[in-house]
Parts: sequence; structure tokens; C-alpha cells
Amino acid sequence: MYGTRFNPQKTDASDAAPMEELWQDNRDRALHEEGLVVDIAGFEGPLDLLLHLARTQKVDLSRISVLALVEQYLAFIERARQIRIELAADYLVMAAWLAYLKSRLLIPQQPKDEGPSGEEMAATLAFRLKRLEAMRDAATRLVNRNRLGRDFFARGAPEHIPTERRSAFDASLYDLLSAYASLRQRHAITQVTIEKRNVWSLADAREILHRLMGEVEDWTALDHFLLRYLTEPSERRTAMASAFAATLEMVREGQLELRQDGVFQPIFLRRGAQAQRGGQPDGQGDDDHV
Amino acid sequence: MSEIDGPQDVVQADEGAAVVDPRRLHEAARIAEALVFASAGPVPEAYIADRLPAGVDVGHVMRQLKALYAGRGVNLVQVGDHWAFRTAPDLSFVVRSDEGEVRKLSRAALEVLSIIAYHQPVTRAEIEDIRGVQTSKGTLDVLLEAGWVRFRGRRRTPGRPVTFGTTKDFLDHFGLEELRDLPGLEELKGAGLLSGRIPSNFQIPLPLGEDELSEDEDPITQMDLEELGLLTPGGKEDE
Amino acid sequence: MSEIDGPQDVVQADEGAAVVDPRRLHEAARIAEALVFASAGPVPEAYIADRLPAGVDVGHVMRQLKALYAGRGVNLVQVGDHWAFRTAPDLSFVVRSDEGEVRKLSRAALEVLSIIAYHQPVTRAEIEDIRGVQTSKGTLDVLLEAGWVRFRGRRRTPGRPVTFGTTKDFLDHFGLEELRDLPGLEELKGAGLLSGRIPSNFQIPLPLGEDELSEDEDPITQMDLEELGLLTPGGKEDE
Repeated sequence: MYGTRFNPQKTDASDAAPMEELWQDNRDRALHEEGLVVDIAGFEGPLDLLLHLARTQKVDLSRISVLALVEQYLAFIERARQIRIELAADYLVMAAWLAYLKSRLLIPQQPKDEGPSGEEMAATLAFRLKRLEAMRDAATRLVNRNRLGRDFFARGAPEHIPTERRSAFDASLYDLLSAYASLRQRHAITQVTIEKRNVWSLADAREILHRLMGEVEDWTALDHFLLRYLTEPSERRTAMASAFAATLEMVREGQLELRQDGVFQPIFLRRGAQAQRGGQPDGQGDDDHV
Repeated sequence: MSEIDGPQDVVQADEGAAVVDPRRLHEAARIAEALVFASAGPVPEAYIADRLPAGVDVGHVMRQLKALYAGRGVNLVQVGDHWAFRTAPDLSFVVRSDEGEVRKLSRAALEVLSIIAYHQPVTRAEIEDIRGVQTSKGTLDVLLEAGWVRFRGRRRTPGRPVTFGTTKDFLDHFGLEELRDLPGLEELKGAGLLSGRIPSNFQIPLPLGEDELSEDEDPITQMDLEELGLLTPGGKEDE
Repeated sequence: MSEIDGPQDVVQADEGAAVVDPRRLHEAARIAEALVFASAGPVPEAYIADRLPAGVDVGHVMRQLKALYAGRGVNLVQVGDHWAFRTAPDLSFVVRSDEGEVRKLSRAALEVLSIIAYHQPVTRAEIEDIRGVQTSKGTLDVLLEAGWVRFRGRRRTPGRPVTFGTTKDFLDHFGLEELRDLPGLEELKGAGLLSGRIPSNFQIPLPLGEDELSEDEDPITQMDLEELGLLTPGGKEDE
């Protein structure tokens, strides 16, 4: 039942006058019977997939068996899961809704039951599929009309541009909005980069600690270490956090020793055994001489 | 009599037109012709009217001119309330434009364009509801940039979402006189597929965020396509 | 018979032309017409000849077409051995009346205009702050001259800077019913004009309506304008 390929643009009108390659992204929307290839990427969302499945029933959309359709969809999702295809949330939400619909269709509605009946839900689904298909057909008909610049042409050597506007200037709303959006965006992104420089990365912190290590013989407070880097108050928090995280790593490597006498007390550090032996860590210590 | 077979025989006197000096009418036709012919883009009818001799009915003149050019290699066509000369489509085999290719649309963009054309004014959430999928960034952008789609106004519902519609350039590009000429429009309307109303109150959920604006909710006047019946009477747009 | 007075009477059978099926001749004329119309420059007669049905004499067709258009608003003219359509010389006044008037708005002007639209009432200093560059006086002058921007009032802050806003013409030109129809953040994002890569605190202001003065704003008076030297009659633009 997954046999046919779905090529909506080729179903009708394929023998009509020079058909354009309608879509740029003429993706292969193949589903094979073997179930080994389930190409979810070929579908534009669950409704598109459902429409495809409905088309394989080869009947008028208003007479499809919604129940059969639901089962096909659920089977498809199940198969996709078995072969571990990552499904977008939409497909799973649709599956859940269809499973609910199925239960509604199978179990007779209780008199005091709230909400729409299974039949109403099925009708809704059929309507949406029909509407989507109608829009697909309309799109095909639209794009195959005679088009300006392809089938018919404007004056090649215009002699003037008529204008009713009192204004001597031309600009469209799109011009205006895109100018505004790109301007604001440009500045927003510049600001982001500035903020980024205010954040100390772990690598930065490590590099600074490396450079400072030579200067320290005995226990020194971490704050003291970083004093010269903390002229900017806004940097204080990030510098402390990153530096502390970096020290932990360096302690693990034996390059530092760390001591804190009590909660919220200053953190002290001094060179570790490794560093005293002059050993350099491999890996991240590559850019420590700037 | 010309062998070229001029179009004179298709022109008929327009009924109900004011009786105007024929020379004045001829002059008016020449002016209208020159104005439209000289322009690459469609020329507003009002613009032509302003330049015709006083007392001449622009609609009458344009209809006559249209008939005059009907069988020729260049036709006078109506684009909304604008007029343009365009080569006859059946001659496309011989006329080729030097200017590049006609813009190619992605499948998604074309679908969105059709939905906007048939359902306008339509919000992004409604487009997504019809397609059952989120509109990816750039799809609307392409259509706006092509000048086929425009921001129309805002819907008078909570959140006042912006509505989209098509432009004059859209009509021009696809050779449509007006929106009524969209292929299959009547049938689609007849089948209830454009009403935006789903038979029951149930809706398949879209898991990801839809357009939600929390700006103020001043009433706005909605541009009316009501006349075309593209808007649900009573304006139950929220499905 | 058309009131428009079709050109048939001026066309005369060309002497010495080969006898050709009239329909073939008519088709040839249509092709020639379309070719010359759509071409960006005068079309070589040989080029047209190549595209006509076999056995049709191009010279004959062109002479007939020329006669057909002789009395009309547009004439077919020969330029050496090339052909082109031209507005009838006596009508050039209609076509040229407003020629060259429409100019594209510069990028800078578009940016300033959009800032004024969204951020109004806004002072020049604020505009510069948002753009990050100095705004030349010429740019604002262009917008004032276009009639899209106006002085709204004066901010009640030191120096009492003038605030700018948009005009009714601005709304008309851009097809907006009111300022609140300008798309907001979500809609610009949805339309693909703003990418998702914007900070979470990014905001787009809701412009303050045309006639509302903000709380810290005084209405502008004629005196203010003169005092500020902003009323340069004739608007010397320096772009």
C-alpha cells in the first residue's frame, strides 16, 4: 500500500503544453513496500503524509475510509520508529490524535459524552485533507498559467513611468520593512558580540591562570589573582565562575592546589606538584603564550 | 482594405456611452494608447482619465481599445484597475525576453502563494492551519520580495494578527484581470473549501507556537474582499 | 464601425506584393508587432524576417503595419533597417509630463523613514542612536520633501529637541490604514524579515498614533519651526 510514488505535479496536465519544472525542491517522496526506506523528509508535515496515504486509497477524498487511513498512518509511524527514524513532534502529535480518533470511531459514543463524535472528527480530517489537496491543485493551475516574462511580455523599451503619486519618491512597504528589520538585526547582533566578550570562557580562564602560575609560590587568594582583570565590575561574576571552574580542572591535572577554609571564605590556590616539576599539560595548554 | 486584416470588425459601439464628438473620442483613444503603450507596468485607469479630454468616459475608451487590439500581436489587458499592453500569449514561441528567467518558486512558496491568493485576507496562522505545517522562514519573505504578496492589514481578533493578500503585480504576472479570475475559484467556493470553516469545532493541534501577538486591540477597518465572497460572512475567522 | 476610428482606412494594399494567404499575412503581422513591442531596442528587419512564416515578405508586412499605426497614439517607425514603436510625436507631451520624477529612496532614507515610523515620536539624536551613524540633513530633508515625514512636536527635555513622525501621505503610500498596521516583531520574524538569531530582549516599539502627543511632548508651533530654521521654503535638498 505504500507502493506508488506521489508526484502531484505530474498527475494531471502532464501532457499539456510545455510543463515547467514546477518545484525547485523536487524531492523524492518515496515510500517502499519493503518498509526499509521510510523517507519522512519528503513530506511537509503530518497532513501532507496523510494526504499522500489517502491518495493511495485511490478514491474521492470525501469517500476515503478514515479508519483505514488512521491505521495506515499509525503503521507508518510505527515502522519509522522501528527503524529509528527521528520523527518531528508534529508527526507524533498527529499519531496521538489519530489514535484517539480511532478509539472514538470504534467505541460507540456514550450519551453523556462531551466533545465531538468520532464521525465529526473524521469529517474534520477529511475536510482538511480535501482543502489541502484543493490548494495543491490550485497552485498547479496557477503556476501553469501564461506568465509575464515567460509567455507574454511587456513593452521592452518603455518610454515613461506613469505615477499618480504626488510623491517624487518610490519605495514599497517591503523595502521599508526589510530596511528596518535588517538595520535592527545588524545592531542586535553587534550587541550580542559585545556581550560575548564580557563572558570568560573556560579556555580564557585557563590561559590566564597558566600565565599567572609562575608568579605564585605560596597560597594566594583567587580574587587576588584576578584583580587586574576585574576592573570592569560587570565582568567580575563571569571571571570568578570561569576561573574557579578552570582551577578545578587544573587541580585534577595536578597543576594547582586549592584550599578554602570555610563556606564563603576566600579560595586560595598555589602551584601543584606537576607544575613545580615543570610539566605542561597536553591538550588545552596550546595557546598560553600570547 | 488591408490584407493585414485589421481589428475594426470586432469593435462595436458601446451602449449607453455618452454621445461625444468622434474626433474627440479618437483623440482620447490615441492618448490612452500612448500612455499605456509607453509604460512597461500597468497604468492606473484614473491616471489615464486625468489626461483625457474633458467629458470622455475612460471606461468606454478602454473597452473600445481593448476590442481593437483583441486579435493582434499585442493585446490591451486589464490588471485590476490598471491597464497594460502585453504580447499575445500564443506568440510566446517566437518572442523571447532577454531578461533572465521567470522566478522559480519552491513547492512550499507556491502553495503559500495559492493559499494567500484564494483565502485573502489570511493570517499566517491560517496558512499554517491549511498546510498543517509551520511556514519556514524565508517562504513568505520570497513572496513579499517578489512583490506578489503584501501585508494587507490586521485581523480584528485578539492579537490582531497581520493579514496577507496578493498585489497588482501578482495579477499582472499570472495574467489575471482580477481575483475573480483565479482558476477554479467558484468551484472551490461552492465546495466550501474557502470558507475557512471546519465542519466541527475540533482542530488537529499544531504543537509548535503559532503567531501570537499581545499588542493592543484597537479595531481596524478591514479592507474588504467581502464583495468577492472570500471572507466568511460574519467574520468567524478563528475557526 | 468603431467610434474610435480604427486605422483601417489608411491602410492600402501594397503594390507588387506577392499574393499570400491573408491569414498567413495576418499572423506574420502579429508576430512582427509582438517582436518589436517586446524588444528593448529597435529590431533589425532581418531578425523579424527570420521569424515570419515562410513565403511572407517582411518589407511588405512592415509597411502595412506602419500604415496601420500611422494615425494612432503609437507609431511604428523605421530607424535605418531597424523597427521600433514610438509614441506619436504630437502626444509626447502626455507621456513626458512627469518623466524622471520618480526616484528610488536611498538605503539611508529608507532606514531613517522606518525608524521614524516605528519609533515615533523620535528625535534626530534617537534616530542616530538606533542607526549607529550620523544622519545627514539631506536625508531628513528628502523625507520631509516626499511628504512622508513631519515635525510632530518638541520633547520636554533639555534643548527641547524636535520630534519626528510620519504623515497621512506616508500611510497612503505604503498602503497602511493606520500606524498600528505595521507588522510587529513576531510578524517580521514570521515573514522571514528578521532571523531567529536575535536577543530575547529585542523589541520593536508600537508606534504612537499620528495625533497623539506623548506625555513629554509639546505640540510644535509655527514659531518653533521658524526659530529652528527648519522652515526652508523650497526644501533645498542636498542629496
